[in-house]
Amino acid sequence: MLVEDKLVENEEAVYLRVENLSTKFFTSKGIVKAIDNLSFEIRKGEIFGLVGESGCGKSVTALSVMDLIQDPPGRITHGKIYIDNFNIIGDLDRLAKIDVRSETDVRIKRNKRMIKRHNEILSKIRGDKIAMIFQEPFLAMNPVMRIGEQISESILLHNRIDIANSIIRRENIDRGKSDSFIEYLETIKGTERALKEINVWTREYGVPDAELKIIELSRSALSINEKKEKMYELLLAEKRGVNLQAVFEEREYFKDREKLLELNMEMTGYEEKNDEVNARRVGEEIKELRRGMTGRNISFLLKQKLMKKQYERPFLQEARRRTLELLKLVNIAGAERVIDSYPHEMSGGMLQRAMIAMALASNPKMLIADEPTTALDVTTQAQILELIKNLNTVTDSAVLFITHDLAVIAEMCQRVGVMYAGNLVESAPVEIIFSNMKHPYTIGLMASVPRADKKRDKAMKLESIPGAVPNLISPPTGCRFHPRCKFKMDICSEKKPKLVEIEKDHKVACFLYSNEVEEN
Amino acid sequence: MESDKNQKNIVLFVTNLKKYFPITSGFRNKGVVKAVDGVTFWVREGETLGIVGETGCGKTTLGRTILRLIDPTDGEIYYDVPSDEMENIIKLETELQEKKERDGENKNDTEVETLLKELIPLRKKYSLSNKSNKEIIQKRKIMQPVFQDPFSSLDPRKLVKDIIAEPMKLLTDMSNEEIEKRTADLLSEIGLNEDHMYRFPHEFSGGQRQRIGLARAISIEPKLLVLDEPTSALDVSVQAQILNILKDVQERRGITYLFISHHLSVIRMMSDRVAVMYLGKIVELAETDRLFTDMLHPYTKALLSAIPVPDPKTKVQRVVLEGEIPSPSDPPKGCHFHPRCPVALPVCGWSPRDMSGPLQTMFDQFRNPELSILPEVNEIVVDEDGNSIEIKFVSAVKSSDEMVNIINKVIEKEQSLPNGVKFRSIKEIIPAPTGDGFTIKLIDPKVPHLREIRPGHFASCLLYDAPEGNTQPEFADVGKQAAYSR
Amino acid sequence: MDANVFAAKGGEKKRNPGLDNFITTMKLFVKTRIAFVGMIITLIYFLIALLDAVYPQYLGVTNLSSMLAFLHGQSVSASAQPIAPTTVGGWYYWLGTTEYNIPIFPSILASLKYDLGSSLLIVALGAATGVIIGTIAGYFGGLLDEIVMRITDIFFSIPFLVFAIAMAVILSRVLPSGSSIDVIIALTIIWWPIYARLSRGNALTIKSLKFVEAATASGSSRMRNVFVHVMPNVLSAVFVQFSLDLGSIVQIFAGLDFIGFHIGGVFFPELGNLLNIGQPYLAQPYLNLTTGQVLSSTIWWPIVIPGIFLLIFTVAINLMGDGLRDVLDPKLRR
Amino acid sequence: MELRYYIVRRLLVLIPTILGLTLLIFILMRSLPTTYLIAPYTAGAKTTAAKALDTATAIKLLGLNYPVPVQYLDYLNNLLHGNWGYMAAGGGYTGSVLTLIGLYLPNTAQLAIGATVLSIIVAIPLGTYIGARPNSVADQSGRIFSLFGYAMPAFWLALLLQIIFGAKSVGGAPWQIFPITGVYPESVLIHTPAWMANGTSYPTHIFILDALLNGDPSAAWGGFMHIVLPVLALTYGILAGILRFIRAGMVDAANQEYVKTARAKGVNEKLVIKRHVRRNALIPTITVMGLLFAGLLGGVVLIEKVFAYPGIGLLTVNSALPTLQIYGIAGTTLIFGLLLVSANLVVDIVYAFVDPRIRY
Repeated sequence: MLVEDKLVENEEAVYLRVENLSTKFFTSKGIVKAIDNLSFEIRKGEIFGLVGESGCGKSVTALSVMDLIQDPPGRITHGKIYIDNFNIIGDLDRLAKIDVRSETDVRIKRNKRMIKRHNEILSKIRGDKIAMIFQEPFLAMNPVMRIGEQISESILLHNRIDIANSIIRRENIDRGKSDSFIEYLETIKGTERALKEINVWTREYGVPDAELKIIELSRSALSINEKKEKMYELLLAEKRGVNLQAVFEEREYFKDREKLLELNMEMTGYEEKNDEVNARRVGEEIKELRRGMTGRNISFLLKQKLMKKQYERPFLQEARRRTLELLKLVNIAGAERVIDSYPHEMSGGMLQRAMIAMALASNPKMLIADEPTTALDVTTQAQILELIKNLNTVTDSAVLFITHDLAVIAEMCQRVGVMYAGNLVESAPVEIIFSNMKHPYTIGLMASVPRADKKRDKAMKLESIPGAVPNLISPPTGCRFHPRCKFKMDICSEKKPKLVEIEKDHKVACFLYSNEVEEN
Repeated sequence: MESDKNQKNIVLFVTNLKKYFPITSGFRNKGVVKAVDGVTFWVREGETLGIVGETGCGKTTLGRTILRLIDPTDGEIYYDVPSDEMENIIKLETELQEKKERDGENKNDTEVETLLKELIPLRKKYSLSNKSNKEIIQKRKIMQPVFQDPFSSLDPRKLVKDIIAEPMKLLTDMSNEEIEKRTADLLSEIGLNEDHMYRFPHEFSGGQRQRIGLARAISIEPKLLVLDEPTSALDVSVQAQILNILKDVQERRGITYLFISHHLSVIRMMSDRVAVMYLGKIVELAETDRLFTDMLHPYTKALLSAIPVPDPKTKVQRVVLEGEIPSPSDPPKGCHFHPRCPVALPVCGWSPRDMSGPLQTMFDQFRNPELSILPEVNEIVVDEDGNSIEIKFVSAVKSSDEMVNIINKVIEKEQSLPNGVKFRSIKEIIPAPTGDGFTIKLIDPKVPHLREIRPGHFASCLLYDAPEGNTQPEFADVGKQAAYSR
Repeated sequence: MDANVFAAKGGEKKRNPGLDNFITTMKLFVKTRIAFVGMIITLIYFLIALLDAVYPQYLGVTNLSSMLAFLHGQSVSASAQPIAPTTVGGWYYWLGTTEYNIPIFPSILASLKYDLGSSLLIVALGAATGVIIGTIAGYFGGLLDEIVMRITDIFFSIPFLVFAIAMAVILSRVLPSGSSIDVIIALTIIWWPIYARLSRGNALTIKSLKFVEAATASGSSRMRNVFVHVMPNVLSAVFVQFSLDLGSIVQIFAGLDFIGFHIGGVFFPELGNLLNIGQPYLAQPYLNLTTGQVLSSTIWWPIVIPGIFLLIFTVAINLMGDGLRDVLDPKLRR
Repeated sequence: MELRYYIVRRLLVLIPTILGLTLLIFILMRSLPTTYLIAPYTAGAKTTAAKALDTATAIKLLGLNYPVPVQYLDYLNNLLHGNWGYMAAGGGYTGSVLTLIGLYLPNTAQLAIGATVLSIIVAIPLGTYIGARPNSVADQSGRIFSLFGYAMPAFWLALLLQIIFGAKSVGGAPWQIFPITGVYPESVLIHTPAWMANGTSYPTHIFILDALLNGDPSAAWGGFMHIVLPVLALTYGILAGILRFIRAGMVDAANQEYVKTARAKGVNEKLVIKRHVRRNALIPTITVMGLLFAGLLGGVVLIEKVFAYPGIGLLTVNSALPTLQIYGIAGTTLIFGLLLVSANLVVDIVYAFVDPRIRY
């Protein structure tokens, strides 16, 4: 998919849009303005790179996009984050009133009920629509839980209805369905398509273990009727005598929960537009649905409490099978052994793959990678970068790739944003960033990177940016880069430059190129 | 070994250096970690030798052993030896080593004997490896370390003034005023000012702390600096500042650098010559640009091809290695890199434990149906020392010869497959007397040694050991597929 | 305090760095209010102990002998029953009396110097020996470390109080002196392993830090490393444990005295001793001697009041200890 | 290594510690003047008036004139053969130290195990609840509660409980129903039932159990009433200790990276706490159980003195004061040491079971 096509696509192709995002940390030494009025967007299937030195706020951006900021000490104070056109942080003032008396004395009045609802909605979106992988694999995996357990947990969070359906279909399978499938198979000419069909069909009817046998059967020279006979026998063998009633109840319960989530999201949308009338109407619907739910699912909830093990078994088996599939997808060697081992028994590279598998558990449309290869060796890093690129093309999920290494950016990303001290100073397609960069900081950064591909010249010195990364409790006034900038003008220390599009999809925030000022 | 006149004399010569760490769990120790496993190289005055390798390759241990912060298990470290003595030592030591390597088994003692007789007194006089702490302290004056983590390399309880002054106080007889004056000059040389003297380390940023660590190291005018990942913990812009300072200091003072890092871009920028290490051994050593464009060892090729390049237009033709780095406590036989090497030879070190997996898959009846007529495989016994693998069937075979033929045919088939080289290391098949299985004997692996393949370009790989009779090394073209020869 | 904030302050010239470090610690410490309150109360206790030890007559009740003389002044015969706390008859009786009409308030004040004094001595001696042994064992490792670990294992395998009783009772028969010295020695012998193990653990982590290796490379001998680089960094953790231990030692010291060690004799002014004297009375009702009317079902004050003073001290010193731990915790320092 | 190897290795490490323990006690004993060592044989449990030995023969009998190492081996041999020494006259106890320990250990075990189990049952749910809500009202009160528990001496708390809840001879309040001394209810003291002899109940020496076994529920209830106050006094200390460490464990675990990963997966708050934070928080708490149990055993000695509760704690106190029964002291110190060492072993095994990083 050429870069040009992507630019042309219309609005709804944007999967993540961040508008004027500000995140602050209230510490005993003062308020750290980690992110200051940040706006960017990522299109479907695109790998967007965010690069900058430590303390520039790129990791805080990653956490803010999924609202994982730990409160206390930090909070998102301003802005909107649209994931798949739904603003996940809704109306910030309803969540918590922040009363800033002085740099070190801040009072936060939190609305417990609203925050609980907000977290409920987010726990459905996180992992399902957007997932994240972290930098230190050994710290990011729970040391006392097996790898398989942690991945199954992620699967079971968002795919219960899907699993329940496949179990119910498998148990209720009858002769008609299997015969019609065999006839359908006969009509397909290409083996490639046949394999694909069988794969989809076995997934849908929850009999994936029989896939190999079915392929063999379809290739065998038996007559149609014999094939039908054998096929039905195969399917009967797959049945596991699951308590259907229980699975049915579970599915209903989770369907209600799904409906509840949609209503909640709708209500947040209305509240944001402070359209009180609709908000109250949806509020009523929610109350009434909740009353209905307790009535309908009381037997299920009771049984689930008492016979937890027996209820969970069919789901756990299915989750385990999907976990093995995921581990093979990220080509981990010896998946059977890895699924039952603990994080400390594996190497950094393998653990990072397991984390990627965990992130892909419920096929999210967007993946945030926060410096995934910084802690790895060069050869392992190459393998992981290769993996992420392949997964992006295979699953067509967008990637927000965060790193401090310009070389990795050139290797991986299609569009790039350069951050400095909480601001986005430049963003453009990757070729333009490396060939025709505009912002002084990007130029300085590019020049201070030692090159492994250039001929060595003993006397040659790296052009280095003087000074150090500023402290964000009392950031420099105006453009935050002015104390270290060679091209500093007077206006730079008074006003803050606006991020302006000077060329096709090439934005810069610097008074050298436009004198638009950003007011907040 | 070219030793023409215009070259500066050799300051540091390390030969056959080994450092093994015992693994102790409870009371009995279970084997040894071979962190540094026989390393030989030398460094000329004012030169920067880069040492690069991935985690666990032993580069940090090598640095600490040379600085004698830890005691070496074997091998010699010659440092700051008068140039004529040094020439003689290098000649003798390399001759001794070649003698030992060539005729490993039938070591004719007489030659080795004479060499040793000459070397023992020299070693006692100059080599640092078995010197007591007191004697080593004299040498500390002229070799100093610079460490990676800015936050743990300065004592949090001491003032910057005392931190920088410590080496001067202990190793020189300068008066306090002289020390204070020198500390002030050093601080301005590294870009800080005098008031910083009265501060605690926690009041400085990472970059400033590395400068203080550098000031401490160069305070006593050392001839050699061992820099262990000096800029890995720093941001790109701060790293550029530190690297520039390091270059200025080298130009001004002519200090020799041993620059250890896993960042290949930093290595290429800083070093005159580069040594690549893998699992405790130097696999390749050459002049920097020659190594980056004309590498000989397959691992170097894979390592350099794995580096991402900060230029989207360069499409790197990547050699992606499978598997993980083996654990240094139990390295593979022969050449340590053979299990992952894309161009391995049968003689490279294939041992029974590498073969048990592939043999298992060989008997898979989907893969080789012709083997299904043999009885089912009951057990595969690996005998590492005997260099053989015994395969036992569930029941006896009708005729042993027929079994051997079938197996030989299958092995030929396996050998033709892409990574079938393992099967080419099989010497012979011996049917078991009881007829219910057979033993596979492997050819004895050879151990590669660091050879000067081209002037100034060393590599330790059996491809270049001119295998019997075949003068033109099979894989000579690895150098030509230069990744970056644009 | 970040570097460029410092630059903005224009870096004053010579000033006493140690003092500056102490001021920042105090500033941080004051911020945690309850810890500060804890410190104030602890200081008051030590002040009283000091005053009484230095100017015994000032508080009216001097040491042991004068206390008895004071009693002799009064009729020392076994009084009918302890008098409840009253405001009658001067401040001596504000907190009532215990057996033999010994006034509780002055005896508590007099006993602080023995309780605090001896526990300070025990913890200081224990810490000194423990830190030296532990740091050296941790830094040099090998056989020495193994031996120290085995010895501390053995000391840790006996519960504190049981070990204290055994040591005290045997030492009192072995050592000639006989008086309270043997309990102090017994507790010191028990206490040093705690500091040995604490400083060994810290020494192990500090030994691996690079500045110790840099010191070795600068020519500093291993022994110098221990005292110049490793020990100062171990002391911050030890200091926190020191303040917490003061609280526990006072409890054990009072406990030993309570079960009847009578370290300084029956009338020795020590909190545990006061509790021991008061114990029989808690089951007796408090009667109005003339009318025989039951005023309260139990004579509680000889037990409760000395106990409260002990409790306040241990709570205060624990608050101070926790506050110090947060302040001295390196992560917070940065 | 497998859990089995780990346990075997822990047992092997135990042997030098136990040997060291006996050596330490032996050194303490032998540093005493010999008069104390021979006291039982000259005037005490091992003699009748006729057989009282004079000093010289007693020393030869006990082998005190052999070289010290031989004496140590002799001491070990005696320990293994059940001869832990005898009580001297005038100590209120007679007979061999081991039989006395055998009689009184169950009572002490009753107290110690009761307090430990009670504190674990209360502390773990309470600790996790508090740990999950840092700086909430529950957290503040929890911290004050555990601060006082940590700072309050156990014996003084026992005295307080006696004052507040103890049965008073006259004019007691309605809730003051608990007896403040001894183990046995009056009914048993007036006429000793068949299953009682020389001061303890049979067959298990645990009074409440024996009363139930022998079908006397009212006596069992009386026995239970006797142990309520001592167990409460002991529990507060160890409960405060566990609470303090669980809370610290929870707060520390909540800041770890894998909690952020869990939230990023979409796990809701309740499950994050239950599945991820609590599991990792319990691990450091288990390591500290050994230390807290040591404090508990120390407290038992004082509690038994306050409640005149006939356990090995009271035996220790009465062997130390007023007159020194050296074999009593040596025996009780050894049994307390063995109790603590086995408790530490149990803690190690539970720790290896809970934290997989130890086993593999």
